[in-house]
Amino acid sequence: MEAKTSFKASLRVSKRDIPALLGVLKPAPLVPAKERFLPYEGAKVDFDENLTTNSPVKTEFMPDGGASFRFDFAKKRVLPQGKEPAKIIFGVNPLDIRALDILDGIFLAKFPAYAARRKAATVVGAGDFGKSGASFDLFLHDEGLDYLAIAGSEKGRALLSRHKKFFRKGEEKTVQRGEKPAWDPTLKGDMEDLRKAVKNADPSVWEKVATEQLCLGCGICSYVCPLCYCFEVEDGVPPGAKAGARCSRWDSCMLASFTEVAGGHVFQNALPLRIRNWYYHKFARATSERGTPDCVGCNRCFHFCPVAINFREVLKNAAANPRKG
Amino acid sequence: MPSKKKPLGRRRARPTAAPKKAPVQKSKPLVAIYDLTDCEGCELAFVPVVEAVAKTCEIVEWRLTQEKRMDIGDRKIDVAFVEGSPMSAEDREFLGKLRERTKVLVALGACACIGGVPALAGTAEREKFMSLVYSPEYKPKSDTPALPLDTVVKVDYYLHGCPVLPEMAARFLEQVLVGKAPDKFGGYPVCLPCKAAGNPCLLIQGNPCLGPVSAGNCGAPCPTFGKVCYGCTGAVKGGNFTQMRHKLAEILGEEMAEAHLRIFLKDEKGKR
Amino acid sequence: MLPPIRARVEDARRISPDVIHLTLSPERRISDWKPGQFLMLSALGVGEIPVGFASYGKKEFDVSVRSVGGVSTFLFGAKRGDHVGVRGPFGNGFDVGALAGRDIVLVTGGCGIPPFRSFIHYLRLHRKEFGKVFLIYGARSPADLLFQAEFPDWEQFMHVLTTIDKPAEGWTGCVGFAHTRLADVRIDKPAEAAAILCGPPMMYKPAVAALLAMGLPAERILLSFERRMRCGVGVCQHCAIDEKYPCTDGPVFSYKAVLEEMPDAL
Amino acid sequence: MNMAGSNIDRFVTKIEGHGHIEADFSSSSVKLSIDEGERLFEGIVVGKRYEDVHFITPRICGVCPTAHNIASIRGIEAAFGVKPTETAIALRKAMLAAQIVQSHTLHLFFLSLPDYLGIDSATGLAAKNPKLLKVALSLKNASDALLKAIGGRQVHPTTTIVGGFTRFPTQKEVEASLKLIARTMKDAEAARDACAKAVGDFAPFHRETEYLSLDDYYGDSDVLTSKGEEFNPSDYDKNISEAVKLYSSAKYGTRHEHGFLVGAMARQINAGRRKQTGNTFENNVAQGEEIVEFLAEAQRNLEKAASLGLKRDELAVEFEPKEGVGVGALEAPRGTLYHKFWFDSEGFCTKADIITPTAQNLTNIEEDANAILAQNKDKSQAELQRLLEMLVRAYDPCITCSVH
Ligand SMILES: Cc1cc2nc3c(=O)[nH]c(=O)nc-3n(C[C@H](O)[C@H](O)[C@H](O)COP(=O)(O)OP(=O)(O)OC[C@H]3O[C@@H](n4cnc5c(N)ncnc54)[C@H](O)[C@@H]3O)c2cc1C
Ligand code: SF4
Ligand code: SF4
Ligand code: SF4
Repeated sequence: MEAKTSFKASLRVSKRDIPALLGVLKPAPLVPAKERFLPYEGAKVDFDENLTTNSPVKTEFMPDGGASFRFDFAKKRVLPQGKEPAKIIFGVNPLDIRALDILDGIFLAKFPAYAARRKAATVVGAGDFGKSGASFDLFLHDEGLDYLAIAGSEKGRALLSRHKKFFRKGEEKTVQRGEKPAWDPTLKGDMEDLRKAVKNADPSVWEKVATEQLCLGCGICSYVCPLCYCFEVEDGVPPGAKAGARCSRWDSCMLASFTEVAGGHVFQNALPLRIRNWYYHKFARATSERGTPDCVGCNRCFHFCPVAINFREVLKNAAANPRKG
Repeated sequence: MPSKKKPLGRRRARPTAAPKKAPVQKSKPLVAIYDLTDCEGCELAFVPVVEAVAKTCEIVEWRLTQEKRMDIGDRKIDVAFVEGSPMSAEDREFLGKLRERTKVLVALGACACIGGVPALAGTAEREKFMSLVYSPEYKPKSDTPALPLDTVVKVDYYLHGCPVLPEMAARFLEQVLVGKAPDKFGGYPVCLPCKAAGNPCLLIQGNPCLGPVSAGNCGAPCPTFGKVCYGCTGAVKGGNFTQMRHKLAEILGEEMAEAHLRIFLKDEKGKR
Repeated sequence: MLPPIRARVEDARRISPDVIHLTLSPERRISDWKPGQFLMLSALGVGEIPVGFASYGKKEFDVSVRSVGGVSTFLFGAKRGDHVGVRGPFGNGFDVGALAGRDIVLVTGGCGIPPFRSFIHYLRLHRKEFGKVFLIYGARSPADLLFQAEFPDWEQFMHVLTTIDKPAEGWTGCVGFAHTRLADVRIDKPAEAAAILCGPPMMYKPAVAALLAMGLPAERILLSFERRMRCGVGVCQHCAIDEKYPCTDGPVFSYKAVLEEMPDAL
Repeated sequence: MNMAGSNIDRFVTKIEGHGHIEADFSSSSVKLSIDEGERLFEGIVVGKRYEDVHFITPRICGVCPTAHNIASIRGIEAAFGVKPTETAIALRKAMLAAQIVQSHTLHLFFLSLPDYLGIDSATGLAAKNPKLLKVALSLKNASDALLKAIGGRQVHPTTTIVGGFTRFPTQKEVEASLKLIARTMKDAEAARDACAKAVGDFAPFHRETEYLSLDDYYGDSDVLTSKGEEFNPSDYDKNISEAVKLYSSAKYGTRHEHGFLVGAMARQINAGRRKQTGNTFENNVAQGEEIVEFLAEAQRNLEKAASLGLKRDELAVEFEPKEGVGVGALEAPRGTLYHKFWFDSEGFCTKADIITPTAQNLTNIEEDANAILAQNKDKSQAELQRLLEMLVRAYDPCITCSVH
């Protein structure tokens, strides 16, 4: 993957041909936006830029229950890291690609299993290239009836040359991917202001989410977020089996069990505290760690929240209500 | 001034507590499975589990598979699973005796954990229904509604589910057998596996899904297959029932919302 | 998450009704550790938990594990010759450089003592670098006071002040929570002294109050935080408090930093 | 155990649920008493919305939950006048067939066959005839997998709703299921042969009785009787009656004041595939044969569903709940099962009546038991006791079902 922001591209594929392309790709591609493709016949191929799927892209690289490493239970030995099966993830939206940039920064070095899954995957993005991050192998930039194919890595170029017949050569174009985060906090000012707003928000801001806005504490906003990556560790050994794996399970700071320690003490037992922690992680802790929030503005947390809590509104509210005294 | 003379706290020559080596266990742990009033679905779910761990333990009593009780002498049962609800004096007496000779007593399934579906008929309803279903002269065999086990004896672990999930039961049994204190179930809600499966949300579609307050150890088969969750795997730890009631009431109306919650769940106050 | 290094249990002793003391020798040498740092200790197929180093040295090291839940109960049954997994060292530990030359008060309770044992080992090797050292140690009952057999040895070069929560038969020492024994600590220049706390969550508030009252400065009251930890490398978010990760930024924080950066942590 | 001061013997039998036999050997009279606590499902569903009703009724029985689930759904559909799509019906039939295979397998290998083979338990089977145990497990696993693929879970299905399904299995899943069936077929045949061999010519008694079954197991037909009569299942209450017995928490089915038999043997007799010999032990042979028949039936229906295309828009038909009464009848593993519900205009259940196969069989079991005592006067009490226990088991009674 290439960190540059400016790319040259000349190959185009017609939207009409995408279903046929999907049919010949090997291994058979995973299409996160499948619902929008089905049935594969017909010319209507459309990637919704902001919200293509229920599942965020982390599902492929930090799956719920994915193995970190395998071990021989009887001999108490760690087994060598196996090879991950190759896969093509087709139609990843640009914001999820941006999320991948951040996830890579966090996990590639610390998490060999993540690195192995990343290495085995070919990421094909689609949508508005101007909003995309850098973590794509191939990007299909939406140009009306056609997609402009932008290769971001060797893997992407190889895919293009393997399926030449779908891509016709047009005039060469230079395209820019988004340099600055595409995320729009709806607040005036930058990420640093947002960080301060969350840090200094009055506790009543979080209480309001819990009581007036009826937050269920279900954690859906975490499961669907491409940048909620907290995990629980669980050893799995199927009964009677000799080998097992240490697995990482999804978790959410919205859950009471998240901060429970032995003996039953729960540090964040009250829901408003857990809500605060969710915002704190994304908009304060992450910003102070990396300079960008752990949010790409994909809107899933709002869209999939059963009581429709809009994080943008909550952030505005936080900025408007600094801690008193 | 390191004082050598006056000890500041009382010292005591200290034998390094506890025997150095635990006695080597020669025989396999003894496991028994019992049922009271219920549908026996949990026992069925248990068949593959038992098959998988059969080598590491000895099944000493399981009425469904044995005609005669095995004589285990006065050895204690290591792990006893009890499925179903006690409903009569006989059941209660049996449980009392079982408790005495059992090290770890496990409530298996919703009926044993919270009374299950049959507990929806409370004492008052039972009288009414009894005359509907049976004749006036009929004397019921049961003298209580379907009770959770822990109203009669102390229960060490609860394996929720209607029926209990084989994978969950297997993991549990495996853990007690290795000597690891088993997982506490109910740390995360059904919404977690539901979202991991990429499902659209039923609540948002206006259906009364109990996923947010129910333990997700079942792996969310129901929402994954488009059916609302009834919470048969028990309540999630710290579930937000107040808000769930509000949300349900929006969908079902207040009265029905309460009834819907009651089918499989005890709320945060332990009320069903 | 990197897989753990295999380590052999060289010695396993139960040192209280629910604590096991293990001596471990890893198959590959782990980096040098500082007192107050911790490692992730695991049993393959069972799970992984954070525990503090309970000794100070080179290759082999000790840990003490209290049996409280899944993994710890399993480890409580460990025997010599078993194999466990280790990952670490993690965290910042006690800043021994900054503590040099000062009087030091260690306050602990329950199963918080293991990291102090590591510090005491360090102290023995570098005794001249420090002033007076007090260990205040509270436990539920006399049987729960860990390392009692080593106290006479420790008392050669420091003060050991013990207390138990409730009166018990045969116990003639102090009764009360750990911080009450701070009254017995005699330090000449409290403003120059330092204190380190490691123990159950409820111990911190009263102990910090007492230390502040004694005149210790907030920046030299060090607190070792216990939080749920899964990865040890600042990713899993379980331990996070506001903008800090006890696993990488801590677990030892000065009270001043706590006030400034995580005011609600206690 | 002999109860003090009486000459009545009580013995417990290994069956699903809790029941025991009370035999007075001196006067050759036997009672089968059911001891399970009353669970009152017919009361519990009253006041529930229709979509909760078919989630609750499977909890009557963990051994045949699918049968209860589909029977309820069919009852509700009859009340509201709902006609599901062909695909949905095919899949329901496949589920029901898989349920019959699963239930028969469990009953035969865990409960009945050990009787004929002279061993005590399924664990005994493992020691004595591990090949047979393998057959049993293979059949159980296959039927579990089928039920899970279509119903979402192997016990207490969750995809089935009034009007159809919330989800169809994918073509891939159906293909996998079909392959699994093909692989399992020889085990089904082995099971059938094992049953026939085990029961052999074991015939300690003969007694004529009436056999009842639905012509079509899914219930789109009349109930046939071996006496040549026919009636519409929705008239079940005019044709069979249920009596409360003071010693039992289950009711006893009768017809023309006598017992009658439902289940595998009845189905085969009414379909003309089995002769009436009056020897109830043959029920176990019939069950063995049904394992093969219903596995093939599951296969046919899955093939049909696949050929219909498993289309999403055919998942479920739309309907409005309305006031009405409906009967859902079908052949559960142990015989004809009737669910009847009354609904108000908003779809809330106001009354329910459920008649399970085991309840229908209870009178016949007692009559058979008495016949055994009468026809085996030369046998010792211990032998008789054993025969009685075997008889009860041969019926494959499901006590949990009978006390619903
Ligand atoms: C920096 C640090 C140093 C520690 N040092 C020691 C020590 O030297 N000796 C000792 O006995 N204990 C120590 N603990 C506490 C020890 O980690 C817990 O007792 C242990 O994690 C309990 O795990 P379990 O599986 O036995 O318990 P369970 O109750 O089954 O816990 C469930 C899970 O929650 C997590 N968890 C529970 N309690 C804690 C906790 N207090 N801290 C972190 N995670 C927790 C664990 O990962 C555990 O797997 C330390 C904790 C921390 C954070
Ligand atoms: S919008 Fe919500 S779901 Fe999307 S990245 Fe931001 S916090 Fe996560
Ligand atoms: S469908 Fe139910 S379980 Fe799934 S996310 Fe929505 S509320 Fe949670
Ligand atoms: S989703 Fe709900 S109803 Fe379904 S199995 Fe899980 S807990 Fe039970």
